[in-house]
Amino acid sequence: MTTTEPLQVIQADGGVNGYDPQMPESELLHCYRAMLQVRAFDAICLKLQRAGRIGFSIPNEGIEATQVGAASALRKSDWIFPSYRDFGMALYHGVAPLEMMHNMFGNARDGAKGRQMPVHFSFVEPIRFVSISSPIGTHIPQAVGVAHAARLRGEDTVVLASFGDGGTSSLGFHSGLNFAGVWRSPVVFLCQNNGWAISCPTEEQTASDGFAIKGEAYGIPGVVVDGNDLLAVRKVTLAAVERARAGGGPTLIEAKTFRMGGHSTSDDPKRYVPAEQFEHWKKRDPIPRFEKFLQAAGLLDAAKAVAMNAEVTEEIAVAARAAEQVGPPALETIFSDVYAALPAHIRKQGEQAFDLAARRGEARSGDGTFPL
Amino acid sequence: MTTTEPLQVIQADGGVNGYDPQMPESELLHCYRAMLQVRAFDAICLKLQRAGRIGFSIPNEGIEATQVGAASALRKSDWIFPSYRDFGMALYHGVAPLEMMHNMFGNARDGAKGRQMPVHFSFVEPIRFVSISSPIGTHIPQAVGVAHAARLRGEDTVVLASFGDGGTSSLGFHSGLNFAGVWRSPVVFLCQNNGWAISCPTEEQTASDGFAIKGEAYGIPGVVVDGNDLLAVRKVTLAAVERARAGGGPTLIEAKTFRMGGHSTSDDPKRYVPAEQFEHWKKRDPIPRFEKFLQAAGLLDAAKAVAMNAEVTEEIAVAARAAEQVGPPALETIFSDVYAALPAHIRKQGEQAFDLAARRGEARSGDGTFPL
Amino acid sequence: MATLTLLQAINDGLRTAMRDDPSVLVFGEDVGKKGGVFLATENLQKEFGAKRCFDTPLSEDGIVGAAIGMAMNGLKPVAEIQFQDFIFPAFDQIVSEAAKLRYRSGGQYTAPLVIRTPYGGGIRGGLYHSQSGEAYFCHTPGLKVVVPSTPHDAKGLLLASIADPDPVLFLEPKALYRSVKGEVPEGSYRVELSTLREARAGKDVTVFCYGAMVPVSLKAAEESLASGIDVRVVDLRTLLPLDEEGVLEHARSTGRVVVVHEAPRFCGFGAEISALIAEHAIEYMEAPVVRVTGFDTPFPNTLEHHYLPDHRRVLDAIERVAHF
Amino acid sequence: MATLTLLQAINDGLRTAMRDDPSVLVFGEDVGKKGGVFLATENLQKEFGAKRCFDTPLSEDGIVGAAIGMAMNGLKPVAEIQFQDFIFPAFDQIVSEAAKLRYRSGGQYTAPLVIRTPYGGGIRGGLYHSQSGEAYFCHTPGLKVVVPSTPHDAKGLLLASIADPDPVLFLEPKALYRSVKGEVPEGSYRVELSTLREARAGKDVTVFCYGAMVPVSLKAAEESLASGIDVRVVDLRTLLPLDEEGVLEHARSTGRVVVVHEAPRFCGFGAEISALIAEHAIEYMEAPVVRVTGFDTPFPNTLEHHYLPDHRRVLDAIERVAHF
Ligand SMILES: Cc1ncc(C[n+]2csc(CCOP(=O)(O)OP(=O)(O)O)c2C)c(N)n1
Ligand SMILES: Cc1ncc(C[n+]2csc(CCOP(=O)(O)OP(=O)(O)O)c2C)c(N)n1
Ligand SMILES: [Mg+2]
Ligand SMILES: [Mg+2]
Repeated sequence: MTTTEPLQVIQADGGVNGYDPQMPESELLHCYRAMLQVRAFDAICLKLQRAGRIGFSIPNEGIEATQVGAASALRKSDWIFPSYRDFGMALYHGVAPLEMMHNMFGNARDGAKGRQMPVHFSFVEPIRFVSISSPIGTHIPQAVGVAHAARLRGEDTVVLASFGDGGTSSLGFHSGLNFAGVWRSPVVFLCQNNGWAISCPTEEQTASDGFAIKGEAYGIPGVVVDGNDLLAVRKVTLAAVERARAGGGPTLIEAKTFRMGGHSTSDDPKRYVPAEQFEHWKKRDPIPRFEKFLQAAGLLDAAKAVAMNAEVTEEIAVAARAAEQVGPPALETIFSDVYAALPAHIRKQGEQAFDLAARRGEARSGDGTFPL
Repeated sequence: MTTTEPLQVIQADGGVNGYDPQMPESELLHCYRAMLQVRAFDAICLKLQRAGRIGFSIPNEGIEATQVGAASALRKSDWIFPSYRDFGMALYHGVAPLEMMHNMFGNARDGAKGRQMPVHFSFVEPIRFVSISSPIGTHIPQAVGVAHAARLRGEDTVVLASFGDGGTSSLGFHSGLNFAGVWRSPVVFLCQNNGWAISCPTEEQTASDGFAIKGEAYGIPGVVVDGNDLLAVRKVTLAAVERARAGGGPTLIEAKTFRMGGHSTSDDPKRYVPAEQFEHWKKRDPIPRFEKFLQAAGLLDAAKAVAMNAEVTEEIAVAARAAEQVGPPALETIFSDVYAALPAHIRKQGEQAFDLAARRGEARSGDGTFPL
Repeated sequence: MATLTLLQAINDGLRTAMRDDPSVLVFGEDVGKKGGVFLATENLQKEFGAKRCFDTPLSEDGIVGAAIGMAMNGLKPVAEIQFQDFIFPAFDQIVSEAAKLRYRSGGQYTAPLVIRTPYGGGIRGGLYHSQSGEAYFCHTPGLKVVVPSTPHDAKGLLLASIADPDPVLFLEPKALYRSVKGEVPEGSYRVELSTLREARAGKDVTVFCYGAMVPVSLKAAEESLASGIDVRVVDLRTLLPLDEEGVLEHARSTGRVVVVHEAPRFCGFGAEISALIAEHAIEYMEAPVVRVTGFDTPFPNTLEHHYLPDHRRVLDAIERVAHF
Repeated sequence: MATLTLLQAINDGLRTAMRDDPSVLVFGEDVGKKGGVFLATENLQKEFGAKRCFDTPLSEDGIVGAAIGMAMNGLKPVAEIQFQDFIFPAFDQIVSEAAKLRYRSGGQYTAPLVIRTPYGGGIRGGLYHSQSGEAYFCHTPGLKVVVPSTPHDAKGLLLASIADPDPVLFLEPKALYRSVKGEVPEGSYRVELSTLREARAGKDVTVFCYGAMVPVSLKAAEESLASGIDVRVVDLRTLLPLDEEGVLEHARSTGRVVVVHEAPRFCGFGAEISALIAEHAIEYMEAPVVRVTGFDTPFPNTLEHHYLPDHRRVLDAIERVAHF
């Protein structure tokens, strides 16, 4: 029931041996563009972080094909429960880079109201990209709950839950996959095996023979795919999504890929990742690989690629500049959204905080009275 | 790496096809005796509970061969992390029924000082039978920790961790097996698949193809055995123990068996277990099955069986009467053993409790002053 | 109006909610065919089918995690945790997730679920079938914590909890499941959350309590009449968000306060009541604020009657603050 | 004596313990080659090898569960939880198991382990890299909870915790990791658990605090001199078991008390201090017992400087109780 050889579609020369990705050309280019966006977003965030203008970011270099390929298998009515290293899925589905930059700066326009660390996005439109949580694995049984609810209501929604190799050791992985197996929930579990959980290599994470096989413990088929091959990732995800939508139950996908950067902008991977690994995977960069396919298919040439890259980079740079101009969230955002309605004790604490800020001259115009 | 057909040794006619259990005759009879003890202990506890003389008990009928067969594979220097449905392991290793009865009555001689519910035994002699905890699964990573410590010290101790089919859904199962796989710890995991977790059948517990296969998720070999066949259980456990002792790492054993009684004396299984299941398993009772083997091997006859049964029943009945005579633990046992030394705030609470008991005339002689 | 036990009132509350709203689901370990180990969910599977009342695998983390997802996606999950002692595997889901989802998503996602669980001593359950863990949860902004003490409130608070837009931990005092009876209206009604109940009027001393300590406190109040002390008993009912102003008004009006709970004293819920008073009503106090609680030890088995506060311990405290 | 940061003092403490006692092990996520995400375990794997300092899978439940087993079997595990916010998957192992093992086994089995974890705000970590969860643990009999605030104490309390026969949760104020420096003796020494430290003498008001709130309180104390208020600052250091008598003596001697912590107020640790005073020293109080705490909300990110108590908020409270 479990595959062990990673599925590949795109060959060294960009050929696909006649495989039909079942996507219009514009879609294929859209995937390419989304990968470029991820990389540009990353690069700009790294610079912003190094310049001390944002506090933190999460590099995605090397993982773009997994994110975008998997996202491309979903409809807008489906749900994504992402990890913090998944925002290519949001970009693919059309979340504006500006929305994301608001989060990176934790500013007043951030959907999460500046409450979360950067990269902890939450979107409901154009697809449900569920509020990212730092604790690893907690989102997995939640994804199953969403899927089960959809099924009980007779909807054909599919839920994608994404996590890392490290995430498979979490409680949520165990309970989530077990419940999904018993309930035959319409969920696709995407394990992004990028070789490392911060500084811990997979052999410190588990003695299992890869990650796809972990599905056996839950009666869930496991599929291994080359995570740097966008079409392969799309293919297995689409199959899993269709199976789920048709009532066939969950699938566990292991996408074998590699984190070319550090765990985060606070991390120096050279301290622990052997240099050979970077060299090995550098040659397997998912973006040039997909470029080759597009070129072989006659959809892209060098000039178009350069232009598209320049365009997305500019869009993101503009977004960063715009987001940086937006001020911090209002003081009352500390106190709202704890509950649907504001309880008296929190209101009182808010009033005191506002008083103090006013005395200190830190209250901003418009904050005149505590508004909640 | 995982077996799927349950290993059996004892045939319908009591023959073993030339299999050598590698046990002296006295050992084989000792196993038989231990199974009789479990059943007698159970029967007496059920009566005591129905008469309101103890509060609670856990039936083991049907599981005796799993408990005793597995225990017989261990040395006295090994450790057992039992579930609450495992006390045959303690009896096999020579824990006196009287010690256990003290616990059933929660009296002053109970090793756990009357703090735990009945059946939550704790023994350090003659084998480490680790204090049973009610929360399911928490003991599994602890067992791995004990094993890892032994290995780090270069000792050849093996640890047996036992749990039910329901226990495989717990957090501790996931973390424990995963750590044991990575550390190649000398642990034997014994999953007693008795078909039910209270009222939940295994198909509500997991969609996996049995429980042994769950080892795959952790790089741990899984073995399935007929849990009602003492020699088969002993055989697979011995192999797993020897492998662990030799540094070969952990094994997951699934013993297929059946809980002939309720979950506990508070439970009526007829409310949810289909009658056919009782009938099916009744015919597979592990005690007559082992009797047949002993008879075929010329080690037992009907008279000897009756005598032995009478003897163990009498021993346990005597133990019950003796334990019932012992009074409750002293008041100060509420306050001791929270920490190695008694902190001031707990001492003060103890003093107040003693004052109150004294004023009520509830303090017992010898309790004259709060002694801690 | 029927006269029901607290357990029957909860069962009735669940049934009422399920009848009124098809999106209400009940699940947990053994809640289906068996109807729960205490029978709180008896006959629900029979009436509403296995799609609306069902057993789960033995994983509290999964139960609460899945409930959060269902709640996010428009259902009204009412999850049962078999004993409060076994809720800790779900602690992360409750404290890190359910309680923080609305906040961290800027209100984009919410998790209006109810977690029901029996808590407290009185059944000779020892360390792991007797605990009162309310303080662990009351320190968690975003969560609501409700504890009924009468059949009427049990049903009305449960229905209010199910209707509530926030995650609610509903703690059921198992000692009262079958030992208290009372009139319970038929059909749907709600007891508003975050409101106190004056269980007994009195002017000399206020006893704050909840759950199984309410009857204990009432008995102590009755007995203190003999010493001429007129005791008010206030059932807190909702511990979080607490009606702090209500608590302070009662405290100020009698100037003498006793707080009673089963849980260990240190950092227990009672500390918050004392602290509120020490901060906002100390000038009205004519006596120390005395806590009567479980001991700062795990919960014992054989000697649980010494561990659990009884009316005599409460009475001692009442007399101490009355005669200070 | 070397001058070390608090982080270096902890690293030094671990090294000292590992040198002195071969049964001491250090493990957790990323503690090996990387030396921990804050570098508290830097170079330990290099010096002591991968058998004594090693990485684990990403499972706090497994880390603590295995640590309990190792402790039962004669080793001295010092487990790291990467952030206190991520300790909740291990809550069951800590609260149900480590804390209760000695009691439930009648002393036959014990779990003398140490769990180190960075806690608190100040690094723009948002909801999940900033929390102060001490109250969750202080309500747990059987556990010890220690919080250092100076490099000297960090090392001495850590060594005492490792030597302790009971399970200890060692909370490290990450905001102080690199921001405070101090003299730290070389080699082994212990700061006795359950002892308070008068961080500043004063006779008008006592401020009780711990961890990162100690320097904040000291600064407020300095500034209140300007208004002629002489403030005593008491660093609690061990929250459980707390030196209750010591707390009460300080409270009685100044008659005015402020309690400061980062964690949310409701059912926070400060409530216990207030409650102790309300029960045992109310007649000495000349003012309300005022708590200065984090708000009863999750921990925000951009606005964390408003959330975290600073010296000005403490100063406000000092003035309020001084002039009551
Ligand atoms: C419960 C929990 N423990 C620890 C952490 C700290 N942490 C953040 S990311 C991470 C590694 C995750 O590795 P993996 O799942 O492989 O994802 P990747 O970063 O490689 O994408 C750790 C340990 C956490 N966020 N949550
Ligand atoms: C964490 C936890 N959740 C729930 C329970 C209540 N409970 C006690 S035994 C049990 C069923 C266990 O079934 P299984 O593991 O198959 O063991 P068996 O009783 O069949 O031997 C449950 C749900 C518990 N003890 N711990
Ligand atoms: Mg990874
Ligand atoms: Mg079972």
